[in-house]
Amino acid sequence: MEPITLTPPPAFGLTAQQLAWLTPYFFVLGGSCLALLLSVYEATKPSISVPATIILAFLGGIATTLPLIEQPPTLLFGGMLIADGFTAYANILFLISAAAVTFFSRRYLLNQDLEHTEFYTLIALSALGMMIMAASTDLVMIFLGLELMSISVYVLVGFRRNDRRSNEAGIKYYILGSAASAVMLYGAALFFGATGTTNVQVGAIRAIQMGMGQNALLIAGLLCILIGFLFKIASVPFHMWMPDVYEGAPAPVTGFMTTGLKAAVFITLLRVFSSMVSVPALSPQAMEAFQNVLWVSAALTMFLGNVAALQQTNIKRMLAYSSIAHSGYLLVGLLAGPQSHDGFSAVLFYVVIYTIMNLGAFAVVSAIAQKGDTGLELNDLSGLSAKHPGLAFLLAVFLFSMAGIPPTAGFTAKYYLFYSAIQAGQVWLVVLAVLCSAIGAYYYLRVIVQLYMREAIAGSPLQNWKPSRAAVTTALAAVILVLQLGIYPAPALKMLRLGPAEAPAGGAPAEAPGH
Amino acid sequence: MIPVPVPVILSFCAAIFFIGLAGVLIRRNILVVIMSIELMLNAVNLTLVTFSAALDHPHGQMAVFFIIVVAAVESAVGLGLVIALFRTMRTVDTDQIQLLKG
Amino acid sequence: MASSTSCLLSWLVFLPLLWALVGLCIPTNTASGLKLSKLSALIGSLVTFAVSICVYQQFDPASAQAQLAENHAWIPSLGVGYRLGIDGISLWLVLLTTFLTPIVILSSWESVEKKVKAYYALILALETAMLGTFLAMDAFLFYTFWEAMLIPMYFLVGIWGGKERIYAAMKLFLYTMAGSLLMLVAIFYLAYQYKLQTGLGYSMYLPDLYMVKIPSGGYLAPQSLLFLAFTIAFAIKVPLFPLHTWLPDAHVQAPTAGSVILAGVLLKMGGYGLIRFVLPLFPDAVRLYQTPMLVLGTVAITYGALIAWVQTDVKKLVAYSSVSHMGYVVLGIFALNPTGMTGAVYQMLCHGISTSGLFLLVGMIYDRRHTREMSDFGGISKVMPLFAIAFMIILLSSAALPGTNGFIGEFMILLGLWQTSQVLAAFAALGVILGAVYLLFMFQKVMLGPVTGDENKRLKDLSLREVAVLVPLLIAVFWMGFNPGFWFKKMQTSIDASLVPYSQSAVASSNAEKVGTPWNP
Amino acid sequence: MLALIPLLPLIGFLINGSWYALGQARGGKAVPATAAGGIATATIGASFVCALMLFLQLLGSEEEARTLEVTLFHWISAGALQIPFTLRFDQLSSLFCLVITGVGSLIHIFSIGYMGHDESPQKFFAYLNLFCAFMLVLVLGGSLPVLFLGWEGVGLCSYLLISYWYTDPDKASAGKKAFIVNRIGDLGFLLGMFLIFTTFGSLDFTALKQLVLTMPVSGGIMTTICLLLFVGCTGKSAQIPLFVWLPDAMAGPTPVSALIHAATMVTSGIYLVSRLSFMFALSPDALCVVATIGAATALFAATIAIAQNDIKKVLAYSTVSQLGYMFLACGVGAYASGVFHVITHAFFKALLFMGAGSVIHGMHEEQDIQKMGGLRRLMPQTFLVFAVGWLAIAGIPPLSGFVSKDEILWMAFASEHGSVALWVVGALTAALTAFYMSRLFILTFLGTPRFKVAEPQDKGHHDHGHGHDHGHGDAAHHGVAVHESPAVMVLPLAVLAVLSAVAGAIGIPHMSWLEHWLHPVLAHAPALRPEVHHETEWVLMGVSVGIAIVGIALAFVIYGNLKTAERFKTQWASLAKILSNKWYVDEFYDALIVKPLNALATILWKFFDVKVIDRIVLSLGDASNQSGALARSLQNGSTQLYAFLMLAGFLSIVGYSLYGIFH
Repeated sequence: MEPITLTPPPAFGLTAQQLAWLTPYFFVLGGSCLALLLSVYEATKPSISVPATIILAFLGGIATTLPLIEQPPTLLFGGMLIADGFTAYANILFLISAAAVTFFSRRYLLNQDLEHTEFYTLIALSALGMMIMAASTDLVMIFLGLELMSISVYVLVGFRRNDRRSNEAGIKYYILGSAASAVMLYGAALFFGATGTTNVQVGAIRAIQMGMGQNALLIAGLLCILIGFLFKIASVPFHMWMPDVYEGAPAPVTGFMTTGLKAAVFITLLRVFSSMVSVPALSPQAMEAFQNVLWVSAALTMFLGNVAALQQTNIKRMLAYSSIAHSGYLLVGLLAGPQSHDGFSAVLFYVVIYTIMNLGAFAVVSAIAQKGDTGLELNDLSGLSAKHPGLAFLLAVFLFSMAGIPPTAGFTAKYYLFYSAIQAGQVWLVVLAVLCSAIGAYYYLRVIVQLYMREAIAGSPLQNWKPSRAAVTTALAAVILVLQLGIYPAPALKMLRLGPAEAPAGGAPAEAPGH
Repeated sequence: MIPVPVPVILSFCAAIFFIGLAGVLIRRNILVVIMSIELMLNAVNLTLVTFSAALDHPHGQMAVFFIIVVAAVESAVGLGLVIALFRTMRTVDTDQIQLLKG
Repeated sequence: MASSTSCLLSWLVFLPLLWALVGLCIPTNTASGLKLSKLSALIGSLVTFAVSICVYQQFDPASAQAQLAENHAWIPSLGVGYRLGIDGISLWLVLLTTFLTPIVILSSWESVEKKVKAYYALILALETAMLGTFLAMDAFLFYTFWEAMLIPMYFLVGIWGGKERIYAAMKLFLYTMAGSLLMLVAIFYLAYQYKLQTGLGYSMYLPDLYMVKIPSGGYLAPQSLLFLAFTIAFAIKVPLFPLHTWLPDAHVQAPTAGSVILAGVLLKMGGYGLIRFVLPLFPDAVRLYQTPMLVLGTVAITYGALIAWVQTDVKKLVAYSSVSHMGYVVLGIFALNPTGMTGAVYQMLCHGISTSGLFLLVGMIYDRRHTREMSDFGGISKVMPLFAIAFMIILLSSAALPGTNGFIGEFMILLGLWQTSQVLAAFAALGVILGAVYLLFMFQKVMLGPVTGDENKRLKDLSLREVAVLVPLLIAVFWMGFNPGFWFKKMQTSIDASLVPYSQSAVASSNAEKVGTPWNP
Repeated sequence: MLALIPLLPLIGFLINGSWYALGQARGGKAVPATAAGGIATATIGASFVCALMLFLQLLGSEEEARTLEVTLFHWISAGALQIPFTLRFDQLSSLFCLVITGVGSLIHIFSIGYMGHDESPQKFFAYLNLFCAFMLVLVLGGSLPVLFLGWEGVGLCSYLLISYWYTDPDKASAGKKAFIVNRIGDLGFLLGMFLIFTTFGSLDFTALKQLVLTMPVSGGIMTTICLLLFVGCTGKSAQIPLFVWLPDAMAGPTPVSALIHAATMVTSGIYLVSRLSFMFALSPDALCVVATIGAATALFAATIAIAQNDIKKVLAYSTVSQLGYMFLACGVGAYASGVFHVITHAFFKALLFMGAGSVIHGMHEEQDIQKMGGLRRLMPQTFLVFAVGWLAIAGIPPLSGFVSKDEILWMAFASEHGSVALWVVGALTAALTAFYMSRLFILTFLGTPRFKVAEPQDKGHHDHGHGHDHGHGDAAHHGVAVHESPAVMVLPLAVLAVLSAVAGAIGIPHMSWLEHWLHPVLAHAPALRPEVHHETEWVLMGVSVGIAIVGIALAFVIYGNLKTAERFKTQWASLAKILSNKWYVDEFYDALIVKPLNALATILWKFFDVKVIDRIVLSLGDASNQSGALARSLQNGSTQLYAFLMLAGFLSIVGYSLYGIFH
C-alpha cells in the first residue's frame, strides 16, 4: 500500500466552495477589526455601535454558515482545517453563544462601569479561536485556535481590572492555562515525532500503517494532548482553576466560558478523540488504558463536581462546580461514543443543550449581578420570585433543566447521553452518573428554594433594580428552546445525529486517496 | 563533528520542559512563573525542531514559528495581567493571591 | 396495538394543564378576580372529571388491551413514541385522580391565601402529570410524567407547606428522584436489549419491552438487578418499609391539598408501577424476590401501624398509617394471584378515598386551630358533631370495617396472601388489630373526652363547603364497601392479563423455553 | 319480608341519624326522647312482627322447607371469590331473630324512659337501631363474610354505645378497649375464614355443610379452622383470654348493657359455633378446647363476680360466666342446650340488667351496691321483677334458668365429649352464681337503706338529676330521692320477668321442643358416655338444685347481717383483694402486652425510624456534604497547589497508562 498523503488544494487559490466555508471566519475577523477601529473613535464615550457591529458580524457568520450545513465536507489550507456539517454546527453554536453574551453583557458592563469596547472585540476574537479550533484537524491549528480563544479569555476574566478577585482569577487562569497548553503542545511535539505529521487524521492513518499501536512516543504524546484537553474541560484533577476563575470573572464572561469555551473544547476533543478511535490506531491495550483513564476521570469529575457544589453559597461558584459535574457526564458520553450505535451524537446534543441552558442561566445571573458582581450569594436571591416572578421563573427552568428534570431539555440530553452509554456497556458508570445527578439536584433545588420558598431578606443588595431587557430576552429565548427541546426533541436530534459514517473525524479517511 | 544522538537531545528537551514545570510549581514570583512557562514552551520548540531534523520534515519547524509568536503574545498578555494585579494587590507573590478559594 | 383515531386520552391528560395556563392569565389583584381564578380551577377539574367519565363509558371491560390508544411518533430515533392507553387498572386510578382533584381544590378554597393563582395552576399541572403517568404506554413518556410530577409537588410542599416545608420538599424530591434514576438506567437497559434481541431498533413501547427476555437465576442476575432498580423506585413511592422516611415529613409539612394528592394518588403510582412494569417485565425475579417483598410488606404493615400508634401529631399518624396501608398493596401484588391483585388495586382506590378523607379532616381542624398536636384537642365531638360523624365514617373505612371500602381491599389482599403464604398472612392480619388501635387512640384523644380549652369550645362545625368536600368521599366509602363488583368488573380482565406470566402453565412453558433456547448475551 | 327484618331497624337508624345530623347542622336543639325512641321502637317492633310472621310460616311448613333465603345483591365477586349478600332464615336464625327483635323491642321501650333526659336521643336510638340491624345481619347472613359484616358491625355499635358518654375519658376508653379486644378476636375469625375458603372454596353455610360432609379434610386443618373461629368467639363472647372488655363495657348506658352485652351481641359466638357445628363436630380437639375454655371462664368470672360492688359489674361478670356455660355446652356437643341457654339467659339477664338500670335510674346514677339496700320498699315493682331474674339465674326450678343450666350440666357430665371434671366446674360455678346473685340481691333490695333518703319534697330534684355524668355528687349532699321507675320502664321488665319464668318450657329435658326444632341445622347431639346411666340425670338434677339453694343460703347467712359480711371479708382479705381486682388480669395484660408494645412502638419510632432508617438516608446526604467539604478544603486558593495536583494527575495518568500498556 502506497503511503498516504493528502492532496493539497492549490495554494491560496481557494475554490468558491472553500471561500464560502471561510466567509463566517471573515465575518467574525472583519467584525472584530471593525470594532477595534470604531473603538478608537469611541474610546471616551462608548455607544452601541461597537456591540452592534460585533453582533451583526456574528449574525452574518451564522447566516453564511447555515447554507453550508448540508454541503459535502471540504478540506481547507492543506487539510489543516476541515469544513463539514460538524464544523458548521459547531460554528453556529459558538456564534450564537458569543452573540448572546454580547447581547446581554452591554447592560451589565454599563452597570459595572466596565464599558470598554475591547470587551466585545475580545469576545469576537475568542469566538474566532473556537471556530478555528473546532474545524482543525491539525495539532498546530488546534493550538493556534486554542490560544486565540484562551488568551482573549484570560483578558476577559481579568476584565474588572480594579477588582482583586477578577485580577486573581485572570492570573490563575493564565498561569495554569498556559502550563496546560504547554503540556498539550509537548504532546503535539511527541505526536509529530512519532508520526511525522501534526495532522491528527494523517497521523492516525500512519500509525495504523506503521503498526504504532504500542509506540511509546505516540502514546505519551496522545496522553499529553488528552491531559491538555482535560484541563480545559476541567476534569478532575485538572479542575481546580475552574471555580476560582468562574467566580472571579465578570458574570457574562463566566457565561461565555461555560458555554462557548467549553463547547469548543469538547467539540475539538471529540474530533481528535474520534479520529483516533474510529480507526484502530492504537493497540487494544492502549485503548483500554485510555478508556480506563477516561472512566476514572469521568467518575471523579461527576462526583467531585456535584459534591463540591453542595457546599457553595455563591451562585457563580456553584455553577462552576456544576459545570465540572457536567463535564463528567460529557466524559461518560465521550467514553461511550465509540461503542455506541449513535456514536457521538449524544455528546454533541448534550453540548448543544448545555450551552443553551447555561446561556439562559448566565443571562439571568448577569441580570441579577449588582456592582462588583455582588448580589450573587444564595441568600441574596431570597424571595426573588416575589419581586421578579418572571426572572425567577426563567432561572428556575434553567436550574431544573441542569438538574435533568423532565420536561426540560436537560432531561432529554441526559437521557440520550446515558442511554448511549448503556449501549456501550457502561452500566456501572451510568449508575454512578445518575446517583451523582441525584446529588446534584440538591444544589439546583437549593437555589429554587431561595427563589420561591423564602422571604426576601432585608438589606439584600437586590433591593431596587430592574433586570436588563436584553438579558431577559436572551433568557426567554433560551427557555423556549429548553422547553421545546425537552418536549419535542426529535427534529433537533435528527439534525444533530452523527451516523457512524459522519463521525466528527470528518470524511478525511474517505477523502484520502487510496480509499 | 559527531552529531548528538536524537534521544539525547530529546531527553535534554524533556529536562528543560520539566525544569519549566518545576519553576511553575515552586517559584512564588509570578514573573518567574511566566518565565518558566516560556521555558516549557521553548522546550517544546526544541523538541519539534529536533524531530523535524531527525525526520527530515519541515512541519515541525513551521510549527515552531507559530509557537514563538503565540508565546510572545501570551507573555504580553500575562505581563498585562500581572501589572493589573500589582495595581490592586501590591504584590506579585503567588502565596498572597488566595482570595478565591473554597 | 389497535390505534384509534380518538384523542380523548390526550384531552384528558392535557386539559388540566391547558386550563392551568389559561387560569394564569386571570388577573387576581381584585377579590373578584381571585374568586374567579379559584372558580376556574374548580371548573377545570370538574370538566376533567367529566372527560374521565367519558373515558369510563368508552372503556370495554372485556379487553385486556390498552384501549383508546394513541400512538404517535415522538422521538423516533430513540424508539420513543407518544403512546397513551388505558386498561382496567389505570382506568380506576385515573378516575381516582380526577375525582380527588376537584375535592382538593374545593378544600383549599379558604385555607390557601398566598399566591393563589400559582397554587391552583400547580394543582392542575400536577393532575396532568399524574394522569399522564397512569396513561403512558411508553417507558419514556411514563418516566417523563413520573419525574415531571415532582416539580409541582415540590412547589406545593415548599411554598404552601408548614414550618419545615423546605426540608420536606427537598427530601421528597431527592428521595424520589434518586430512586427513579436507577429505574431510568434499567429502562435504558431494557430498550437496548430489545434492540439486540429483535434487531428492530429501539423501542420504549411497553408491550415491546415486555417481550424482552433477560437472563435470570440468582439474586444478582441481570433480571434481578433490573427488578431491584424498578422495584426500589416504586417502593420509594409506595412507600415500602424501609424506604418510607420521606413520607412522614412530606405529609406533615405539605398543605392539606398536597397531603391529599400525595396520599391519594402519588403513592398509588408505586403500586401501579409494580403492576405495570415489574410484574410483566421480570417474572423470574419477581418469583425469586416474592418472599422478601412479602416480608417487607408485612413488616411495613405492623411497623407503620405501631409507629402511628405513638404519634402525637395527627397528620404524622395518618402518614404512618399510609405506610401501613400501602404495605397491604405490596402484599396483594406480590401474592401473585388474582384475588390478591384485585385486592391490591382495590386497596389503592380505598386508601385513596379514606386517607384523603383523613387528611382533609385533619386539614379542616388545622385550619381552625392551627395545630395538629393531639394534646391540643379533646372532646371535639361535642363542639363539632357533624365533623365527628364524618371523621368516624372515614376512620372506620381506614380501619377496614366490613361495609366500608377498606374491608374489601384488605379482605381480598389477605385472602390472596393466605393462598400464597399463611404465616405471612397471619402476621399481616395483625394490621387489622393495630389499625383499630392507632385510629381509635387518635379518635379518642382528639374527639372524645371532656372539651378542653377555650379555643376548642369555640370551634365551628363544618361549613357547607366542607360538607360538600366530604360527602363525595363518604358516599364512595359505602358505595365501594357494598358494591365492589361495580369496580371489579372493569378491572378483572386486565388483572388476569397482568398475571398471565405467573399462571402455572406460563411457568412451565417459560422453563421449557429457557431449556430450549438459552439466551445469549 | 326477610330483607325487611334487618332493613327496618336500618331505616330507623337512617331516620334518627339524619335527624340528628340535620339537627346538629342547625344548631342541635334537644328533641324529646319519645319521638326519637318512638321511631326506633316502631321499626324494631315491626321487625319483630316480621320475624314472628316468618317464624310462624316456618312452623307451618315441612321440616325440609324450613329455610327461607333471599339474595339482596352481589357483594364481592372476584374470580373464585363469589359472595352474594344472602340472608337465610332457618330454624337457628329464626330463634335468634326473635330474641333480638323481641328483647330488642322491650329494651327500646325501656330506653325511652331511661334516656328521657339525654341531650340527643336521636343519636342514641340511631345507634341502637343500627346495632339491631347489624345483629340481625349477623344471624341472618347466609355466608361467613356477611356474618362477619354483622359481626364487626355490632362491634362498632358496641364501641359507639359504650363510649356514648364520651366526655368521660374512662367511658371513651372502655369503648375503645371493647373494639380493640374484639378486633383481636376478629383476626382469628378472619384467618379462619381464609382457611375455610382455601380448603373448601366456599364461604356459604349451605355449601360448606355439603362440602364438609363430602370432602375429606385432615383433622388438623379442621381443628385449626375451628380454633381460629373460636378465637373470634372468645373476643365477641368475652371468654378467656379476651373477656376483659366486657366488664368495662358497662360504662355504656344500661339498656345498652342489657341489649348488647347480655342478651344479643355477646351470644353471637355461640351462634357461630352452633351455625358451624357441623365443622366443630368433626374436630374433637377443638371441642375440647371450647369446653375447657367455657368451663374455665364460667368459674373464673364467677369468682370475680363475688367481690364486685358495682351492680353492673357483678352482672357483667355473671354474663361472662353464663357465656362460659354456653360454650361449655357447645364444647360437649350439646349445641341445642347452648342455644337454649342463650335464649333463657337473654330473658333473665336482660331483665336483671334493666332491673339494675331501673335501680340506677331510681338511685340517680348510683351503681355501688354498698350504698344501696332496702330498695324493696322504695322500688317495689323493680324489686319484684328483679327477684324473678335472680331466682332464674340462680337455678331455682322451675324458672327458665334452672332448666337450661341443668341441661348443660347434665350434658357436661354425660356427653361423650364431657367429663366429671367439667361437671364439677359447672356445678361449682352454679353454686357461686347463686351466691353472688343473692349477695347482689340482698345488698340492693333487702336490709335497710345505706344512703340518706331524701325528703319527698326534694322530688323536683330528680328532673335534672338524670344527666349521665352528674348526680353522684348531688346524692351525697342532698340525699337521694329514690323513686320507682315510670311505667315505660317497668312494663318491659314485667314482660321479661314472665318470659324468664316460663321460657324453660321450650326445652324441658326429654321432650324438648327446642332440640327437635333445631335438629336439622345443628350437628347431631353427642352420644352419651357408655358408663353414664340415665338415672344419674335425676340425681344430678337434685344435686344442682341443692347447690343453688346452698349458695343462696350461704349468701343470706353472710350478707343478711352486714357485720358477718365484714368479718367474712376481713378473714379472707387477701382473697377478697385479688377477686375485687379481678385476678389482676387487666394489669397483667397491660404489663405484658400493652406497655411493652407501646414501648416497642416508641423505640421503633424515636430510635429505629428516626435514628436508624432516616439517619441512614440522611447520612447519604451528609456523606455527600462531607466529601464536598473535603473537596472544598483542597481548593485552598493557591495556584501552585492547583498546579501541583495537576502534575500529580499528569504523572499518574501517564504512569498508569504507560505501565498498563507496556507491562
